[in-house]
Parts: sequence; C-alpha cells; structure tokens
Amino acid sequence: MKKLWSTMLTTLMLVAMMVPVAFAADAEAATKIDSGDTAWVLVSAAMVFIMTPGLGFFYGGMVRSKNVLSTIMQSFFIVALISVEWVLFGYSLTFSGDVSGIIGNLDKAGLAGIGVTTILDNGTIPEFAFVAFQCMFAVITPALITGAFAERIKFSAFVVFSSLWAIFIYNPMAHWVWGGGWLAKLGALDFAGGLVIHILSGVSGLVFCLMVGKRRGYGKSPIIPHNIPMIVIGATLLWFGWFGFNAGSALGANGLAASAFIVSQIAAAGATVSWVVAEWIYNGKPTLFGAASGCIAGLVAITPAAGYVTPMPALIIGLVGGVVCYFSVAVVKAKLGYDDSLDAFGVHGVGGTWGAIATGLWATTSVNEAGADGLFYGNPDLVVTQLISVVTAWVFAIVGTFILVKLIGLFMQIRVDEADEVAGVDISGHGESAYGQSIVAGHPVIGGQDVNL
Amino acid sequence: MKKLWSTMLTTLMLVAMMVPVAFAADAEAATKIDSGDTAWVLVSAAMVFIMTPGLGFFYGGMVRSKNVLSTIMQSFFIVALISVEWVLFGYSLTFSGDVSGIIGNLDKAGLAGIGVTTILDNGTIPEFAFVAFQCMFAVITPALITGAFAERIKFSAFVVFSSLWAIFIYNPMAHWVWGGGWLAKLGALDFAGGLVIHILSGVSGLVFCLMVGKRRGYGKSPIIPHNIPMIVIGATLLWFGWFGFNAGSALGANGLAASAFIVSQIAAAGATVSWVVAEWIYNGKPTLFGAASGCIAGLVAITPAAGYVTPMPALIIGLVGGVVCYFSVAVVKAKLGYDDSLDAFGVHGVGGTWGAIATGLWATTSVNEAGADGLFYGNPDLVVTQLISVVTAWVFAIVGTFILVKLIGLFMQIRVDEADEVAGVDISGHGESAYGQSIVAGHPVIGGQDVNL
Amino acid sequence: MKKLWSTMLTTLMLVAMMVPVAFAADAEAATKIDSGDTAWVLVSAAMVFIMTPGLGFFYGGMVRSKNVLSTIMQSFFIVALISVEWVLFGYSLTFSGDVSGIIGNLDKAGLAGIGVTTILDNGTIPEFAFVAFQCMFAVITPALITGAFAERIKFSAFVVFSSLWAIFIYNPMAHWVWGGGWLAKLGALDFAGGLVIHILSGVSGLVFCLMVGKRRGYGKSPIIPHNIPMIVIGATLLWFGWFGFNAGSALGANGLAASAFIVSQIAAAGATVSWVVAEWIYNGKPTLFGAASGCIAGLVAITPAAGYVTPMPALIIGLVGGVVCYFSVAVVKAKLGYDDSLDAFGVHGVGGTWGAIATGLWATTSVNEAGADGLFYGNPDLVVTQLISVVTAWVFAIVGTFILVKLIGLFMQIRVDEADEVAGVDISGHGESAYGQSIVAGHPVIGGQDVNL
Amino acid sequence: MKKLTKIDIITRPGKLEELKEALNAIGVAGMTVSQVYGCGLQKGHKEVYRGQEYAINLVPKVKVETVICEIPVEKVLEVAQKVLKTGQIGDGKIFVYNVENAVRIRTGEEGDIAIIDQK
Amino acid sequence: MKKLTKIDIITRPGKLEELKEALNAIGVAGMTVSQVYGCGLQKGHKEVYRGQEYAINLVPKVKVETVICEIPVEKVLEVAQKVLKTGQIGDGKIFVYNVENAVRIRTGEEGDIAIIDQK
Amino acid sequence: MKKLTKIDIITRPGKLEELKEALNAIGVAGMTVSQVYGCGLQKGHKEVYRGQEYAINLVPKVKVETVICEIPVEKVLEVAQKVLKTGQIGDGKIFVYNVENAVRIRTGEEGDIAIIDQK
Ligand SMILES: Nc1ncnc2c1ncn2[C@@H]1O[C@H](COP(=O)(O)OP(=O)(O)O)[C@@H](O)[C@H]1O
Ligand SMILES: Nc1ncnc2c1ncn2[C@@H]1O[C@H](COP(=O)(O)OP(=O)(O)O)[C@@H](O)[C@H]1O
Ligand SMILES: Nc1ncnc2c1ncn2[C@@H]1O[C@H](COP(=O)(O)OP(=O)(O)O)[C@@H](O)[C@H]1O
Repeated sequence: MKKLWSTMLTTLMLVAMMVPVAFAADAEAATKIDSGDTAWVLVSAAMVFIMTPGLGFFYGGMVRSKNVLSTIMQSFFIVALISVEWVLFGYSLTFSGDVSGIIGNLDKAGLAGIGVTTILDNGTIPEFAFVAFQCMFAVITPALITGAFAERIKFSAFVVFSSLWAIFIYNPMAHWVWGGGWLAKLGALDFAGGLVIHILSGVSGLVFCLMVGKRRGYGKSPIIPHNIPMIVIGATLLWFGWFGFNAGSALGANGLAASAFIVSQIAAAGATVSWVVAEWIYNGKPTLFGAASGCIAGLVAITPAAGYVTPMPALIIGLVGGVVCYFSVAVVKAKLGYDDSLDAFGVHGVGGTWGAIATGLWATTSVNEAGADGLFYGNPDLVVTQLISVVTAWVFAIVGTFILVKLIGLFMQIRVDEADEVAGVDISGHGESAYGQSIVAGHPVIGGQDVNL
Repeated sequence: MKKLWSTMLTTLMLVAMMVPVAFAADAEAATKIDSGDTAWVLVSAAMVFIMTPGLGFFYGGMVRSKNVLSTIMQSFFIVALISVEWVLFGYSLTFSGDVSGIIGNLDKAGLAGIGVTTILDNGTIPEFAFVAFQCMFAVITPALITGAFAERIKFSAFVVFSSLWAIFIYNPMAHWVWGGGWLAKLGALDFAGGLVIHILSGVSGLVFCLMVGKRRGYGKSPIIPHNIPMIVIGATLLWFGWFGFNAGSALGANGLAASAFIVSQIAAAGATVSWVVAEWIYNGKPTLFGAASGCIAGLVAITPAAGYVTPMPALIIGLVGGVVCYFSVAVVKAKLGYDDSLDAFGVHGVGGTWGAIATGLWATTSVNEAGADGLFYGNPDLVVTQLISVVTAWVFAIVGTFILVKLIGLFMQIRVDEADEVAGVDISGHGESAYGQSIVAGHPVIGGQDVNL
Repeated sequence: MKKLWSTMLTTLMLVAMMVPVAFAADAEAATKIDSGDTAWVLVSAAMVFIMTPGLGFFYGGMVRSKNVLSTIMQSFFIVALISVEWVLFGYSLTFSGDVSGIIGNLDKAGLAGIGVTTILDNGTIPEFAFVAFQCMFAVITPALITGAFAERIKFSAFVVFSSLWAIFIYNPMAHWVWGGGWLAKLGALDFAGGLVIHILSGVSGLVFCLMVGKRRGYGKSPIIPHNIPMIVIGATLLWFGWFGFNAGSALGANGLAASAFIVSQIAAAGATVSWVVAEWIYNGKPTLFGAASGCIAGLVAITPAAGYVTPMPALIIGLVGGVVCYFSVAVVKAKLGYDDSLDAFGVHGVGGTWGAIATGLWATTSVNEAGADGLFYGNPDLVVTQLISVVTAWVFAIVGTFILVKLIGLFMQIRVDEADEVAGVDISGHGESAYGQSIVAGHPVIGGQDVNL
Repeated sequence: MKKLTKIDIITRPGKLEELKEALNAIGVAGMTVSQVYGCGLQKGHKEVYRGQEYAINLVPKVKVETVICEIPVEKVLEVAQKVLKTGQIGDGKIFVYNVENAVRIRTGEEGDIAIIDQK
Repeated sequence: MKKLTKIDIITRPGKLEELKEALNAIGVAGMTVSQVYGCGLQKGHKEVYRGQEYAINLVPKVKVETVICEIPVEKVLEVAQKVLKTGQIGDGKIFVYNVENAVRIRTGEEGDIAIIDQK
Repeated sequence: MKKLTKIDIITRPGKLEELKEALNAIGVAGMTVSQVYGCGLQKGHKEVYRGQEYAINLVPKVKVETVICEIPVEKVLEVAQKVLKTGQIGDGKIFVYNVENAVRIRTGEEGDIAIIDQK
C-alpha cells in the first residue's frame, strides 16, 4: 500500500511540474486507502463486535439463574447466525445498488466482486472493512430484541424469527436510511442507528412480548436479577464498544469521529447521572443497576445524533434520555402491565425515539456538512423529516414483527411449555446449568448407558 | 480530511518549485490531522475508559459479597460524574491557558470554542480526541481512591467528595504537570500520570481511610475477597486499558508510542513475577490474587516513566515495583494497622512514588527528546526535580484530602451507620443484592402496597 | 514523526525536480513509519494481549470451582513469565538473523539495538510494535497447552515446563515459519499461527495429558463446568482479540488486514453454527458451551489461512472446522479415553491441522501476492508443502514435549498429591478460595499467632 | 410448657412464597428456610457438556423448618398440603419431630413462650 | 404405622454419589441433601490474601437426610459406613432421630406409607 | 450410653466465629454449620430493581447443629446466649432435640463415644 502511495506521489509530482493539478490530485486521493482510517474502522468493527456478547451479559445478569444461559445464548448465537446471513445476502440487500428505493440487489451476495483491493465507494477504506463494520450492526440489532421475550421462548423459534427479521425487517430499513433508499433521499438523519437499530429492535420487542404473553409468576413472585455484576460487565462492554459504534460511523479517524466520540461519552455520562438521580428521588435509593441502565439509555439516545450535535446539546440529550427511559421502565411499564422482560422497548424503543427527535432539534451543519440544521439552528423541517422516519420505523417494526410472529406460530411452537419454563430454559432447552455445583451429584452416561470406566 | 491533505500537498508542491521550503512545510504539516495518530488516540481513549469499570471489578471482587455493588458503583458512577465535571469545567481548568502556573482558565468551560476541525495545539489530532482521552484520566483518578474507604462510606458523601476532589485536587495538579503549570516549568517528568494519578490518589486514599477509621471486625474476623475471578477480570481490563493509558500518552502512533507500549508490558510482567515470587517465599504459596496485584503494581510504577526509559530499566522498575508494593501491603500495612481496605495506597501511592523516582534514575533523551536524562545517564538534577514533584504531590494530597473530608464532615455523615455496615452497604445504601437467589422469597410491591396482579 | 515526514517530503520534491525518481521514492517510502499501520499493530497487540487472560476465563469456567484459580493462574502468570522470556531471549532467537535455518541468534537479546526510531525490516511500523505484537503470540501459545493438564499439575512444574517449552519448542518453530527458517524457505503458509501456535500447543497438550494421566474420578463422577458464563466471557475476549491476531498479522491497516478480518468473522460464525447444529442433532440440544467452543474452533481453523483465502472458502473452513472439532471432543476423545481436560488438543490440535491443510486447498494469490495458490486454484504443490509442515509441527511437538516432561520429571514432582487433588488445587497449591463465602468463618493469623486487634 | 413440635416441609422452590404466606395466615410466623437437593421418585434430568452426557438426579428443593406449639400440627399439615399439592411427582414431603426445648436468644425465654411472638 | 426414623449422614462431598448409589441399592431411594460446613477433629487450612494469613476451620461437608421405616436402621448405618469410611479424620458422623409423622404432599398419605415408594 | 442431645442454634451470620470459639472453650468441638434464611419478627428489607420494589422478607441466618452428651445442655444454652444476645430483634432461636444414636464413620464407634473426641 505504501509503495503504491509513493509511486503515485512521484508520478503526481512529475505531473505537478507541468499542469495545474488541484482537482486531479483530489480525485486521485479519493481512490486511495488511508491506513489511519482503515485502522480506526477495523478497530471499531472489533469494538462493535464485542457489544453483542456484552449484551448477552447485560441481559444474562438480569434474568433468574435458571435462564441465564438461554439468555446469553440468544445474543451469542446471533453473532454467528447473522454474520452468515450478512455475508450471504444481507450486505448485498442493504448496500448493493437500489431497487426503487426499497431494497438493494443481490449483486454482492456472498460478497461477490469484493476483493482485497476494493475500496469503499466515496471512502478511504477497503470495502471489506465496511462489510465487517456493518456486519456487527446487523448482528446486534436482532440481539437487542431478545431482551423483550427472555426466559420463555424456544430456541428454535428464536433462530427462525431472528433470521427472518434480519432479512425482512433489518435489511430493508438499513437500506432505506443508509443504503441510499427513500428515507435517505428524504433527508432523514440517523448517524449510527437510532431508527435502524434502536427503534426497530425496541418496538419489535414490544410487539413480540405482547404477542407471546407474560412470564409465569410475573407480578406475583419476585423476578429479580440473579447477578448484577454480570449486568455491569455487559454494560461496560457495551459502553466500550459504543465508541466504535458511534465514532466508527464516521468511517475515518478524523474530527467528526472525535466529535462523535466525545458527545457519546457526554450523553452516556449525563444519562447515567440523571437515571440515578431520578430513582434516588423516586425510589429512595441510587442503584448500580440504575447506573448501568442509565448509561445504555444515554448511548441509545445519542446514537442517531452522534455525528451531528455539539457537546452541550449532547449533555441535554443524555440527561433527558436517562430520565425518560427510567420513567418508561419504572412507571409506564408497571402501569400498562406488559412484560418486556429486560426492557428492550423501554430503553431502546423509547431512547431511540427520543434520540431521533433530538437529532431534529440540535443537528448542526457546523459539525457535519453532510447533515442538516435542526430546529434550534433555524430549520424546523428537519424535525418533520425525523418524525416521519420515526413513525416509519415504528410502523414497519409493528407490522413486520406481527406478521413474522404470526407466521412462525403457524409452523412451530414459540413459547416453551409450562413445565420447561418452571424448570428454567437452561436445563429444559439447552441441557446445561450455568453454575455447576459440586454438590449436584450424578454420573456420566456413555453410549446411552451407565458405565464405570 | 484526505482531500484537505491532497489539496495541501498540491499547493505545497507548487510552492516547492519556487522557494526553499523546509520550515514552511514543517509548519504546514503541524497543522494537519493525522488519521493514524487520531485512530490511535481515539482507541486509547476507549481503552482508558474501560479501565475504570475494570477497576470496579478489581475492587469489587476484593470486598465481601454484601458490599460488591456499592464498590463497583463507586467506580462506575464516577465515570459519569467526572465526565460531566470534565466537560463543564475540568478540561478548561486543566488545559486552557495558565493563571500564574497554578490553574487554567475557564475559556473552554463546556468545551466552548472547540469544534470538529479544531486541532490540538502542537498536535496532529483533533482537540476533541484529546479532550476525550484526558477525560478518561480525570475519571480514573478519583476512582482509584475508593479502594481505601471501601465497605463503609455513604454514597452521598462519596459523590460530594469525588466531585470536590476532582475540581480542587486533580485539576490543579494535572495543570501543574501537564497543563504548562509550575511543575512542568520546573522540568518534572510524568509521562502518563505517576504523580498526577497514582501518588495523588493513593495518598489521598490513605488520608481518607485514616480519618474514617477501620471497618468493623477488621483484624478480628476474616475479611476476605468474595470473588477472585472477578478481581482478575478487573486486572485484565486494567492491563489492557493501560496500553492506551501509557502508549496513548504519546498522542500519536509512532515510535514513542511503541516504546511506551513495550516497556509497559515488560514492567507489568516483571512486577507480576516478582510479587508472586516474593509471596511464594514469604507466605509459602504463589497466588492468583498476588499475580493480579503484581501486574497493577508494575503498571503503576512504569506509568511516569513509560515515555522515557528503555526496556531493561523497565524490567528493573517492574521487578522492584512488585516487591516494594507486596511488602507495603503484606507487611507494612499490617504493622502500622491502618485499614486501607483494598490497598489504594499500598499499590498506587507506593508504586507511583517508586515510579516517579525511577524516572529520575533511568530517563533518557535517546527515548524522548522532550524528556531529560536521569541519574544513570549522567544527570543527577532530574532526581532532585522528581523528588520535589513527589513531595509536592504527597503534601498536596494530604492537605487537600484532609481539608475536604473535614469540610464534608461538617455538612453530612460520611460513614454508614453500624447496622448498615453489618447488613452490607449494597442492601442498606443501594437496596440491591448482587447475587439474587431464587430462594430469597418476597413479593413485588406495587404502588406502595401489596397486590396480586 | 510528522515533521520527519514533511522534511523528507520537501527534500523529495526538490530531488523530484531534477532526477527521475520512481525507485528512489519507493525506497525512501519503505523506510518510514506509517502512523495508521502503527496504530493498527499497537491495537492488535493489545487485543492479542487480552486473549491470554481471556483464555484463563475460558478454561477457568470449565473446571470445577475448587480448581478455577489454579487454572486462571496458569494463563495469567504465563503472560508475565513469557513476556520476560521473550524480551530477554525469545524475540532474538526467533527473529534476529538465522543460524542454518534452525534458529535465530542472540544479537537482539534484551532487545539490544532496538530503539524508538528503529523501523521493522520491510515494514512500516516501529520494530518495538512488532516486538510487542509477537510477544503476545509467544505468550498465548504455551497458555493454550494448559487446558490439557488442568486440575492436576503442580504450579512449580508448570512454570518450569512453560519456560522450557517456550525456549526450545516455540521459538525454533516460530523461527522456521516466520523468522526466515527452513519452513519459510520451503514455502509453507501460516498466516497467523495454525502450525506455530495451534498445532504445536494442541499436540503438546495431548502428549502431556497422556503422560500425566487422567484426573481422579474422570469417567466415574461428573466433572462438569462450574461456571458457563465465565467460559463465555473468555470466548468473547478470545474472539475479540482474534481480530488483532489474524488481521493484525497483516502488519498494516490495509486491504489484506480487512480481508483477514472479515474471513475470520465468517469462519468463526460458520463454526459456531456448525458445532451447535452438530450437537443439536447428535445430543438433542443446542448448548451455549457448544457455541462458545464452536467459535474458537472456527477461529483456530481460519488462523493459518486468514491472509490467503476469500470469504466463501472461509465459510467452508469454518463450517467444517466446527463439525470436526465437535466430533473430536465429543466422540473421538470419549472413545480413546484420554483425559485432555479442556480439549486443548481436540480444539487447537485438530482445528489447527484442518486449517493448515485447508490453506493448502484454498489459498490464492489474488488475496495475497506474498502467498501462493492452493489446490483449488490449480496448484497441488501447496497441499504437499502444507502437509510437510503439519507433520513437522506434530512430530516436533510430540518429541519435544515428551523429552521435556520426562526431563522435568527427573527433577521435580509434576502431578499434585492425591489429597491435594481431592481438596482442589486452589487451596492446596495456592492457598486461596475463588468464591469466599461469608459463612466460612475463621480468623486472621498475624505474625504466626492468633491475635485480637 | 406446651409440647413443641418441629415440622420440616421439603417442597418445590417456586412454592416457597405461597407457603410462607399461607402459614403466616394461620399464625405461623417464625420459620427457617434452606436450599436443599432431593432425590426420590422424581426423575432428574440429563445435562450435556461438549457432547458428554451426565444424568443429574438431584433436584433443587426448598426446606422449611418451623417449630410450633399453639397452632395444632394438623392445621399446619393441612394448610401446607393445600398450598403445595400439584399432584405431580416431586411435590415433596412433610416430616414431624418432637422438640425438647426452645430458647429465644434475645430475651432468654425458654420453652413454648420462646416461639410465641406477640405482635 | 411402623416407626419412622430419620438418619442424618454428614460426610465428605466427594462421596455423595457413591453413597447415594449404595443407599438406592438397599431400597433407600428418597433423600434430601444439603451443603454444610463442619468442624471437629479435622484441621481446616490456611488461606493467604495479599500476605494476610487466615485460618479457615470450617470444612465443606455434605449432609444427607433420609427418613426410613421398612429398611432397618442398622442396615443403613452399615452400608453408609462401608461406603464412606476412609479411616482418615473427617469421614463424618451419622445421627439417628425419631420421627413422629410423615406426609407425602402429592397424595396426602400419612405415616409410613408416605415414604414407601412403589416403583 | 449417655443421652445424646442435638442443639440447633439459628442466629446472625456475623456471630458465627465468636459462637464457635465460645463453644470450643467449653469443650464443644464438633459442629455442623449451614447457611439458612429466616423469617419471624425481624423485618426484611426492600429491594428495588429498575424502579420495581420488592419486599424481601427472608433474612440470612446461620444454623449451627451440634450433638452433645457429656457437656450439659444448659451450659451450651447459657454460653450461646451470652455470645449471641444483642437484645435486638433477630438474635435467633435455639432448639433442643433428642438423638437416638450416633456413629463415627471413621472408627465405627456408636453412641456417646462417637462424638467424644479425645484430643
Ligand atoms: N425418605 C425420604 N427422606 C428424606 N427426604 C425425602 C424422602 N423421600 C422424599 N424425600 C424428599 O422429598 C422430595 C420429593 O420426593 P419424590 O419421591 O421425588 O416425590 P413425591 O414427594 O411426589 O413422592 C425429594 O426430592 C426429597 O427431597
Ligand atoms: N458433635 C457434633 N455435632 C454435629 N456435627 C458434628 C459433631 N462432630 C462432628 N461433626 C461433623 O462431622 C464432621 C467430621 O468430624 P471430625 O471430628 O472432623 O472427624 P471424624 O468424623 O473423623 O471424627 C465435622 O466436620 C462436622 O460436620
Ligand atoms: N418458630 C420458629 N421455627 C423455626 N425457626 C424460627 C422460628 N421462629 C424464629 N425462627 C428463626 O429465628 C430467627 C430469628 O427470629 P425473629 O423472630 O426474627 O427474632 P427473635 O429471635 O429476636 O425473636 C428467624 O429468622 C428464624 O430463622
């Protein structure tokens, strides 16, 4: 790469001696891989990768110990499942060409036509780096949904649902916003995925949990987290990875990336503080679980705005995001009585909606020329566009998930049997116990019969 | 960014054809963002970020299970609290201008005047990247103190103390050393924070724990770590993040960064080996807790020296650091009888002091022209400067913390009540249990009264 | 660095005006540090670092709770032990010069002659960055072996074995393949360590566990994982770090790195899916432990091929790798009856062998000109070369480990006493309990006698 | 001193809360609960780790111990059965023992008054 | 109703599986197991945390409780001793108690039939 | 054979070490300890998870079981009360039971000698 660069440079210099070259040089430069940008996007991809297992721990700590493996499994397995889907169809459907603004084509199915030297269109990084980075986004989105139906779903139904949801809900929506589809043309702003990721997953989770019903005992016996440190490990990995998520979405190591980085930190910090303060006032005690929830709420809220807003608005977005999500999980959910087990909707659906609207309020072209000015910078139109895109995401998630769940229900059982739910999905669905106790005797079964080796 | 670069390049070349340009080119180059340097500093910021929750696990594993949440909470919440403080005042007080060598001004309060295109003075990275990177340093420093008073402090007192300490102790000291204050002018070397971070926090911790008194039962009943694997998870995240901490302090992806990286690894390795060997000889068994403590001791010791020393001195710094810290926590603490719960002083105070002195011994300008030669490179002056700065940090930490704790004690209760300490701060202070047991029955309380949904 | 670059540039331009410079420029460029490449390799080193403690958790979760600390300790301490060995001798023996194709010389012992400005031969990064990156490889390899003899080895014997193995087995083999030794000259391809790391460690583990015998109770009483979430934390850190491992091996942030990154993800995903599907069919349930094992199997299999194959072959390599490793641990091991405690051989030995052969099948110069074409690209010779190198690695591991274990057995006890094995190696070997229970009473012993402070 | 009787109830963990409330309702307020594992007619389950299958035949149960004197034993047995009976194997057992004496540590009271709580 | 007897066996955790099988073999199928810590003649061990030494004198043990009626107590004692005896300090103790009554919750059966399982 | 008596002491976990030492001092060396949860007069506490409040009414306690014969029961009761009494609700209870027999597995000794340790 370096050789290419210097050969080019030399040629360039020779040319420079003879003709006015300002534009030529510009064009040339645009077709080169920049090693710094590439390093940043590759690291970001790895950081976003770790978010999904991290989400597994975040969710896994919240469930009862009899369901922790099934919960982590949903996030962990989805990394594999959707990565395969993504390289086979997903990437192509999302980012290759455009069919009537609705969906991409299949030209890049199986990553056909992309090679080591292929550079991302209008980018400075290898297209493979972009494929990998976006793969991690495609992976985490359906994983977020799993919080809504945790502790009561059959693994087989989950696998089918997640695959179909990725293909029929995620890929189109991502195409509309990021792949040059109709929402992109409309001017909707969604820097790192408020619409595509958080609203879509949160609202889908709400629909799914309403359709599948409450966990047995919900509201009667206490269903409390079995391991709060595990929740915090998850939140830590999520927060860490989110820097790649938001700042990596600049697709280069530049001022915009740095700006997205700092505003993400500010919003996460603001929401952590505001969630904790809210519960301190409302429930009388500040909690670690609240702090861990707050940072996620803040990061969700800043996600769509990360590349468009300045630090102080980010602080407001975070502060408001923390309080709004707190009330939606602590008060609204209890009032309405649905069982969104781990608050996929309360945090991602609500936080994402707030973030998408806030983008319409505080976006400014001083941060990002490719963006737009929001309401507080004199442009009320952006709010309207953002509202349209929010409604679109809600409606698409509701309708799509409803159809998918109904459809799958025709062919297979979605919810586990009562006895299995009582015993716990870890044992009944996976044949494993999270915390093997020395006291739990038993004996190895070999070849189907008991033996003494 | 790339376009800017090539436009500049072209212009440059045209100029080059007409005038001698050596200096001009230098100046020009200095005002550009380098994508590789930016990528490295952003990643480093994310890596330093993860150290503070990591510290939460490191500390959390060491306490009894009834206090694990309150301990993790102190580190986790501080990330949010100090990030907000940092962008509002801290960054400006530390790095904006200089008022009589003592403190910065408030010109950059709320990050005013910093934009996406603002480049760090004398740097090759966006200023936002520097703000974020330094934010993580400001965050971890007060978090380190929490190890000294773990298991017995009210959360409210902790919040007030940490905020005031950050503003009145950390910001000035960081300004003196890194912000162009009087210690910087004196020539004190502190590459990544031996003085500013480790001595300051460790000594402050010692003062605080002496003022607040021992934990109930200390020395009578065994107060042993409830989860050593959790300690190791913390140590792992700390070690990982420390590469960003030390090598990121080069503020670029260059030879100095690589050098700081390798010497950090060497010192960490040396101290791990020497701590384990010391306890093997002294207590008869090598322990994992010892290994996890040793690596931190080594990393602390190399922190001030990381950008100034070569590999073999780094090995000595690590080996000595491990042994010195081991004896300070295993022998000296027991002899003196103070209750620094998790050895904030024994590891950070002692290790940081050793590192700052060692920098005076082995620093060499062959590693860093911006540094100085130490005693073993023929310059005894540096040791004196280092000793002055060490004494300064100790005195400032002692006086500052003493005043703050006294002051806070006037307005609020610092230590939890006896009954709350016995029950554990998790339940009494936060209303949470770390490890929810299925057997712990109870029922949901809704709207203040029992209901059966 | 930037200044150097621009000074050079200016000089270059002046030269450019007078002479034909194509080659000169090339040569010049090759001797510069590229900040993007450096950033990527430093980050990769940190990522590979975290793999070894990660391995500790991966292995630690699989053992019984009485042995978890001793198991994590083996991985954690090895980071320190081998890092010291590496900077003292290992790096020099592996990468400095070449003595008859067999081993390097000692010119760079103690990293002599490497400075802040030393650039890697034929590279664009500081040599220190390469030293650090390769250090992490040297560290993880003996750590992988520990899975084979977990739960029954004395720590002292482990320390001696690991040190000798690193010097006499790892360093030579790494030199043969990567340091310009005879296998490199033969044309063997091993991008990130299928031969050097996985076959070598896996086969050595098999030999060791056969020599040391089964754990007491193996096959009679259930020896089941004590903490599956801990296994998944380990697998997560391994998967995350593996991006640095494989893509970092490009030694630059370029198209090859991006390609290695995406094929690693694809293979890991493929193997996770195929392992889970295999056990679902064979044992009736899909498990999280299976998913965590599958991703590692896939990553092992793609390691040697990562810089030579395109995405679709990577998918096949992963899918096959998952199934092959599953059957080797679930069926073959049980049939043959050896006790490779945590399947170091079944996953690394078998997966590494498959990957090395697969490289011979699907390597293509379209991905990497420095590589070669494999069987499916019309060149059957590569398979032969790969088979020779696989056999070499097996034989070397078998003979070397056999000699080392016999030798060590002459001087010290390798296996723990029966009573210690029953009590657990944590207490008997390290004097620690992983999970301190509040109920486990006792009292502090100070100065060898009981006191009441 | 009235006769003191200890009743051990071994049953499914999920029923604990209900049992506790039912016993409270008839005046049994004091009890001591522990986590136990049981085996009997109820089948255990199979677990699989890396393809190796294990028959796990201890099932998690909860044990409630309560010492009573005023409230008739039959009443406790009746209430407990009512709450705990599902008719499925594994509902558990109740065992009744004689107690020789009881002490309330806080007050030093012995015998029946040691366990009679005045609200 | 035959006399009901409860036997508590406190022994090394590693012996549980063998004990359970041996008891099953003589017809004792129902039992309740819990994890306990014991102290007695058996020495505990030293643990060290950051150089501070602690004498830990509670040793992990397992407690097996079984209520029997048809199978003679002696037989159970004999079988248990055979399986559990290693001759090393710490083998544990067996305690025998009288039981006044037993109830099988699932069926409401009381007395001896409550614990006699028909296979 | 002297009469064997089992004493169950249920009390606060933090008092375990002191209790153990006090009992050792009067010659009670053997005991078996387990972790239990109790409810009674002592109030539980409130926990809050994401704004949902739960009344947790089982309090962690420790149960010490010791079978004695030579040492008088009253002495044990007295010593235990002395150590454990704080006067606050939740100090716990002591229950005394008759034991029919005891066996030391290591030696096969039965009855009182099974629990008399010669130092
Ligand atoms: N003889 C016994 N002694 C002690 N505990 C028993 C006995 N029989 C059963 N149990 C306990 O009761 C539980 C339920 O018994 P089980 O035979 O499985 O079903 P059921 O109570 O419906 O007959 C067991 O898991 C065990 O804990
Ligand atoms: N008097 C006792 N009361 C209750 N449990 C006892 C008593 N004596 C011993 N135990 C239990 O038996 C276990 C073994 O006793 P110990 O004296 O260590 O060895 P041994 O059984 O070989 O004499 C102890 O750990 C304890 O759990
Ligand atoms: N009737 C009882 N049967 C069994 N255990 C009891 C009984 N009453 C109390 N306990 C145990 O004693 C503990 C303390 O009792 P509590 O009523 O809270 O306070 P106090 O002992 O001061 O009266 C309880 O937590 C419970 O474990």
